[in-house]
Amino acid sequence: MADIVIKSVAKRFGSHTALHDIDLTIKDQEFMVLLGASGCGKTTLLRIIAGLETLSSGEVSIGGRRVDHLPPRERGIAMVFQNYAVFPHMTVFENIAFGLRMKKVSEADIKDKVTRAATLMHIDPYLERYSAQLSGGQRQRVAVARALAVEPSVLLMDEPLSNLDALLRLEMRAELKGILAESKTTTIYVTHDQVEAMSLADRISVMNGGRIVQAAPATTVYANPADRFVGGFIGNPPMNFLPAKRSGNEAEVAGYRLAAPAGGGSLELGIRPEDMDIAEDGLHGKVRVVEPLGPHKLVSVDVDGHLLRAVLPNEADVKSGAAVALAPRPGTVRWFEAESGKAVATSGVAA
Amino acid sequence: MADIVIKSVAKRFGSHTALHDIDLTIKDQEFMVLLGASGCGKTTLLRIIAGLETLSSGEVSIGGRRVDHLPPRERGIAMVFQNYAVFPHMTVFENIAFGLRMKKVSEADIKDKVTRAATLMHIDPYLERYSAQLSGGQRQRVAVARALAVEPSVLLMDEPLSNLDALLRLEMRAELKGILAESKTTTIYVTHDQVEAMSLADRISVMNGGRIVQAAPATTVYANPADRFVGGFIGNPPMNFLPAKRSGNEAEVAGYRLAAPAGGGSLELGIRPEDMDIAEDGLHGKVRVVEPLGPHKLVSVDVDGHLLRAVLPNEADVKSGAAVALAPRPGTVRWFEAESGKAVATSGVAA
Amino acid sequence: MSTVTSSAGFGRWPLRIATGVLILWVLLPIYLLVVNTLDSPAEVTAWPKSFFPSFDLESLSFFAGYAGVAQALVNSVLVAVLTMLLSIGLGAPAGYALARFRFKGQGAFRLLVIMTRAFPLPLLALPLAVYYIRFGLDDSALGLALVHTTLALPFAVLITASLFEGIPLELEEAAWTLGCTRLQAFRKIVLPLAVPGIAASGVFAFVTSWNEVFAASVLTVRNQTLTAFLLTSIDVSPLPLKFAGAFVLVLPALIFLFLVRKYLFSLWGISNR
Amino acid sequence: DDLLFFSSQAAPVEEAQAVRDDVLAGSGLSVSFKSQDGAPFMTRVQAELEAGSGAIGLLGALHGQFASFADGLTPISGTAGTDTISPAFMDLSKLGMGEAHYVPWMQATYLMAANKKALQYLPEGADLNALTYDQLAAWAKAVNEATGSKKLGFPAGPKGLMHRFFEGYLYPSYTNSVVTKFRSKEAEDMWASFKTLWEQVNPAATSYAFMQEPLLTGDVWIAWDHAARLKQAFNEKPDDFVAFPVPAGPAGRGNMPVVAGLAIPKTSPDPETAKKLIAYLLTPEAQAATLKATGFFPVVDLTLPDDAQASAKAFQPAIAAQAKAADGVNTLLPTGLGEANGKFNKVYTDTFQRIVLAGQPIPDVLNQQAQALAAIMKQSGAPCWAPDAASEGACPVE
Amino acid sequence: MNNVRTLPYLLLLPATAFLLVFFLLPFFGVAVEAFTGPGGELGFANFQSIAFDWKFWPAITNTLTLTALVVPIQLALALAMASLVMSLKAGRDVVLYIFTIPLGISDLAAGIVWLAILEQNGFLNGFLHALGLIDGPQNLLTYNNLPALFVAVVAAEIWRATAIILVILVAGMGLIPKEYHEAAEVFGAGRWTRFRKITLPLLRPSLQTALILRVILSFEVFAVVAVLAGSNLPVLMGETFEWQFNLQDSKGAAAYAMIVLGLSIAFTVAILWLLRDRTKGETA
Ligand SMILES: Nc1ncnc2c1ncn2[C@@H]1O[C@H](COP(=O)(O)OP(=O)(O)OP(=O)(O)O)[C@@H](O)[C@H]1O
Ligand SMILES: Nc1ncnc2c1ncn2[C@@H]1O[C@H](COP(=O)(O)OP(=O)(O)OP(=O)(O)O)[C@@H](O)[C@H]1O
Ligand SMILES: [Mg+2]
Ligand SMILES: [Mg+2]
Repeated sequence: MADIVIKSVAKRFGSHTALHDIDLTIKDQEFMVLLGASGCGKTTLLRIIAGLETLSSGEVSIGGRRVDHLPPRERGIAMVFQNYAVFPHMTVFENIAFGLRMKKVSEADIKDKVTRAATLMHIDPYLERYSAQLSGGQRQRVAVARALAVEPSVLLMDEPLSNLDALLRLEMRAELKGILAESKTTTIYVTHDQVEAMSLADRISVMNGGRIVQAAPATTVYANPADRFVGGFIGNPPMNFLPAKRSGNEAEVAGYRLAAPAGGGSLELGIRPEDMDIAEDGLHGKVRVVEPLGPHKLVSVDVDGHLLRAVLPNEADVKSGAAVALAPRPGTVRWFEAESGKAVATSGVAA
Repeated sequence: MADIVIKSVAKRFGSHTALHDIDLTIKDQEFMVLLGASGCGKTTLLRIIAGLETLSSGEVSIGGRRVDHLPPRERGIAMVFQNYAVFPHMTVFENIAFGLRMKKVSEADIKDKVTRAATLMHIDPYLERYSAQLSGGQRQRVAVARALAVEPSVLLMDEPLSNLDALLRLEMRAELKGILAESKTTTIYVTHDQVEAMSLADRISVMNGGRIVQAAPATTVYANPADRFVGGFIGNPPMNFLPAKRSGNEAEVAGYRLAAPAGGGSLELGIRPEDMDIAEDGLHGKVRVVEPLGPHKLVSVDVDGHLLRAVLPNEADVKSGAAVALAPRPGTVRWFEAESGKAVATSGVAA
Repeated sequence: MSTVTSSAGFGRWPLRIATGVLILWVLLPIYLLVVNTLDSPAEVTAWPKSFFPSFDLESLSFFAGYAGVAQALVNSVLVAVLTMLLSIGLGAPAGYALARFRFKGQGAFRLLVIMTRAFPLPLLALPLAVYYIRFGLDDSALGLALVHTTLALPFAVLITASLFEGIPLELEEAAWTLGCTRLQAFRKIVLPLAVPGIAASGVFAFVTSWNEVFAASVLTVRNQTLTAFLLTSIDVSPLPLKFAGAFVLVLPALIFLFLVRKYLFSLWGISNR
Repeated sequence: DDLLFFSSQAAPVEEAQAVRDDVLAGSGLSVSFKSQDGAPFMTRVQAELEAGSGAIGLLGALHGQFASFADGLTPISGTAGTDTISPAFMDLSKLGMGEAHYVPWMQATYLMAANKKALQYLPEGADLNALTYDQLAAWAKAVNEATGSKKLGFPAGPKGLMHRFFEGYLYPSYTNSVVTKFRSKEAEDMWASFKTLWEQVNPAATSYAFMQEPLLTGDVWIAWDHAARLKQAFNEKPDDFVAFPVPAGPAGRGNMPVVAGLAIPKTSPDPETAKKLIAYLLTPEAQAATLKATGFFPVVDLTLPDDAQASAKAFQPAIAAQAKAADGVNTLLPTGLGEANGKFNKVYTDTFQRIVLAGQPIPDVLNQQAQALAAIMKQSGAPCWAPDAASEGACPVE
Repeated sequence: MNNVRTLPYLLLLPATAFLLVFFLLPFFGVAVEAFTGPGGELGFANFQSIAFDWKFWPAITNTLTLTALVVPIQLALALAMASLVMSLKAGRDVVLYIFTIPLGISDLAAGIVWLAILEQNGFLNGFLHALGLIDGPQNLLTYNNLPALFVAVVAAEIWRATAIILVILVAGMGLIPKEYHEAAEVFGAGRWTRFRKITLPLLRPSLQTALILRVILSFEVFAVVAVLAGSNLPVLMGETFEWQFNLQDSKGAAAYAMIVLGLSIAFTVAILWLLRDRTKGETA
């Protein structure tokens, strides 16, 4: 059992508050991905869980045991540091073996486990090298291998694959997911790669300015963002937001009428770029830029002075400067309160 | 004029050869993206251009002038280091101002330019902080701002946005592209993010094992990879490869017949995951895994014992374990020599 | 940044006790020196000794009135500061070369440095004094500082070399790409980061010069340093004056140490990424 | 420039200051007095002589120190004021050459001092002014038994003058010789009895430089040392201590006066002023002031001034008794040894350390050290000096 | 880069030129003298003559013994002090200052201070007396109590000269990025293990320097020994002085100096080898 319970944790650096009152529970064996803008406090949160940073207030428990006064080594965790922290005076082998030696694993087992972790991370050819002789991505993989090798009950990873090429990343990601599921490790994984987040996460926690704004399964976060921030943050390109004029059960957006939730206050419409098709009627606008995205193209449209981005098939017939109408696919429209930015519940799907 | 000409450059680290005989020309004001697997020599190449690493052999010229014996400062370059190298004893402001001070820019101009670069990188609130008080992504942005501020004629960037979240990255990328075009900077940009590569690059150079395998515009690299490696490396998920049996002008792949280039030797078929549709006839196989990818789903199909990945719309009706047939869209099939991996010219489009 | 919380509850006390014990170990002898200095001559030789000074200033005031003490103090400071500047100025570049380059002759240079420090200086005093008299360097602060620099330079070279090794090359490289010459990068990046090491070698140079007796008493006659002035004769002086003299000598050095103490700490933990 | 008067004497800070304030101030000359301890002093002088030019105008040093750079000194016979100096001293100042090379400046001798508390333990029949070494031993033993600690002291530390004790006091007292009878039967007996005596010596003696300190602290109650190195005890606690003549051995009461002199190095920038200063320093007023400042006695006849220091008053009778003792064996400072002076001293201290401290067998040590001594004498070619009978050529070691 | 080959030499030039003039030149004269016998013949006559002296071997063994006793203790103590200082949060510059105070004290003065403590009626005896442990002054520093003399010298040396190592180590520790400690901590290393596996190896350059300098200085130990142990503990440097100034035999002194030098170099080479950098592979 290695569930992690974080209760009203706050962290201040002098006058700057990096974490506000965080409440978060990560279930045993769960794979939790932490997403958030640069500087929002992800690393700080990991470091607090690891015991590398003192809490300003709050509690942290792992496996039902209060740990906020335990040193890192007694918390049963391993961590991949954002900046690797590969020991420069040890070979790759010794780096990976480090945690195992601390656990007094037998020499034979160490050899075994190190080789396995290194092979998994494709760094087995470099076992005798020192960190200074490795490329950035190779160093990063050493850091991951070192954390995997100890088979911790809780694994904290801070952007562990950020310096790897897409192909390798895809592979590593799959292997990580497999091995961590197998070893029943509770994982917190910081990434800025949303595809990675989606494909790895049991749940995603989205952080914003030192707060957790949504913690839910990937599809929920994607399809039903809890607020504008999440919608705007997740998805690449992000969700589009357009101001709506409400009138009863309907709302009008740039001259286009849609069904809308009842209630007061002004609304904003949220629509993902890939949820629109070219149609006769829809959100009318003028195409500004067309960018190739490999399999698709990204079209930026000026709708009533607001930027609307759509991902369209390569075949779609759009030209810079031309007029276009984009119709949301059914069920893909989300509504947000204009003031608070909070999502408004639609058609039974709660945020 | 700041074109960069690299002539048969090689670099050996002891017995390990990091770069083999690189030939590459980057045109004045071109935005060249360097792509390649982790450890393939990207950083090494940048460092050689910057003058931080001695050549084992070859020549480097910038703006028509041999520079391989010039110290870095006389090459008119600026560089963003893969691991930032933000000066720990200077504030963010001083870090960004550093290059300007070296150029004896007036104090007023420095303030101006630093503020502009910092604002561009969204780190203007942190100008008085020291590196130790910044998050990883913030540090990275300081490194970028520092390089931008000097307005170099050649800018070398080693994964400059790797630690930023998608949203910020998107924004930074656009701003970078704009500002670099405006200032007519010749840029070499290392990234492992292919979307970034595609959207930024005038041309992409793909490296593999210390060699440059293809240097061409993004669409060419994507659509007509020079060899299997490029096809497999670029695209996420990558191009699928399936062995083909040639018979005259046709080839048979897992029972499916397609037109094929004439000639001897065995062939392999290459097809991008997003270039297939579910159809009656096509590559027949059994669905193994279906993974959600936000707007799409990634379907892994077992075709005759080979893995075939397809990106299908979320609505597509595929279930794990079911049989499926995937038909390549017209004109999307590429052919490769099975032995050498080299692309075979098809329908007039040369690699 | 803060480290482990656990030490707050548990590990803190042993730490404090250890600090206390070590402080006592260092300060007690100094305190006793002060007691002896501030005791009257009779009390210095009394049995059993009191552990508290009687604040008798007789011995101290002797030095205050001792002809030439002030001038000697000035000379000492001058020589020590010159020594410090010379040894850092000559030593830091050499230390940098040792730390950053692999080149032929490195071993030979290291050997030369070690030899300089390992060779008993008093034997060189005679030949040096002969040169000095011939070349007019005799009896000058600079001349003495040059000799003291031979003592301090090895420290400066080796200490700075070992610290430069700990400063990531990459920071320098970044500076180069931003338009620095090697010298500028050294001055603006390496030097500030190596301040503790530079300070350490400065401290050594200063106290080495400050405390050096032999060369000082041979190479200066009129412009003697405080140490040469007091220390050569101190061990043949009466006990109370011995203590007071030792104290008079120690005091300026302690003030100097106090002034430079904060430079001995690196203010920024270097992190690579 | 003022005249630089460079001296190995009056090195203790207080003495140097007193020389400046009380002696030199009256000269009317502009003099800068610098005192420097032995090793740097010698090095400095040698350097100036070797370089052929220098800053030092006038030298003040011990006879033995002048001996090691006699070549560098200006012959000085006929300097004003020397006529009042005892011919024995003037003879010494020739440094084995035909002409005087320095002017005797001040003299001193070694004597005994005791804490008055020790007097009650004097063995019966012992006269403090005519002690023998056996009585000294008995006395020290009695003190030891009474107080439980060894309270006899000698300056046997690295900076102490212990070698003079052997050269000027112990050997003459037992063998009536310094060099020739170095390994005689008498010498063996002497060492044996000294070894016994040493059992009463405070074991810290091997660190003592100046006996005035252990006397003042009470670590030592009975001590032998140079007068100048005893005086502080008397000045500080005049009522606690008595001074008395050195003991006598079977051959008499050895006694070695010490002389310090003034010399003008050949490199002196201003020999004329130096000569004037010498003349001044030999005046009775200057000599009296010097006594007060340094504890060294004048080389000219003089009655003690009334304001003389307590130590001077205490020492004078003891010194006089010592000098005029019926059984006195007057011993000269080693002469003619030149640079071998130090090695000569080392023979005696080594012998002492080996026999007494390290407990090595007396005859073996004496044999070995005698060879060393003979080699030194042969190398320097120094003829015998009192109390050894004059020799043709190098003084022989029997 | 074109000047990379010459640059190191340029950097070394001032220091080398300086040492050439102010050390090597006079040194050369002394070295020649060491190997020139009394009659002007080349050879080892001077070494024979000093080796013949009965204090020669004691001087060597005493010097080596003192070094062997003092340096390891100092190293351990300095490491402990440095770690302590680094782990302090408040007031660490004050504590560091206090720890470095002995640095400002010359060896002779240090000897005097310790003599005042250890001598017969010194503070230690006074303290023991005040506690009622002894009746009167006990003499500790006597020629017939060699172990006590050693202990006294070792204590004084440790007190006096640990700060030298400390300051070098503190400066070195300041350069170790804290993330390595954090990583080690996360992977289960306790304080001691972190110290052994992270601090020590990363401190290697500073340790090397501190050790070399300290060993060399320890071979030159003299004044403290002279004050505390008088003539009972001959040491190499003391004998060098003795021969040069008291015995007026500069050839013998030169020979002693060459021995000090030889020992220093031998130990330096050994330390360099023991603490060599193993992480630098074959780089360009
Ligand atoms: N000093 C060195 N000694 C030996 N090999 C080295 C050294 N520096 C780099 N290498 C090797 O050279 C190859 C190229 O390294 P480089 O840093 O250029 O890779 P990269 O393409 O930047 O990789 P990444 O994307 O992981 O940063 C790597 O395999 C690396 O292990
Ligand atoms: N020592 C410090 N002093 C002051 N502010 C700090 C300190 N350390 C971190 N911060 C601030 O706290 C905030 C959170 O930092 P943290 O490193 O947790 O961000 P992050 O979410 O990991 O960002 P990134 O994705 O860029 O790594 C940042 O705004 C950062 O500037
Ligand atoms: Mg972070
Ligand atoms: Mg790289």
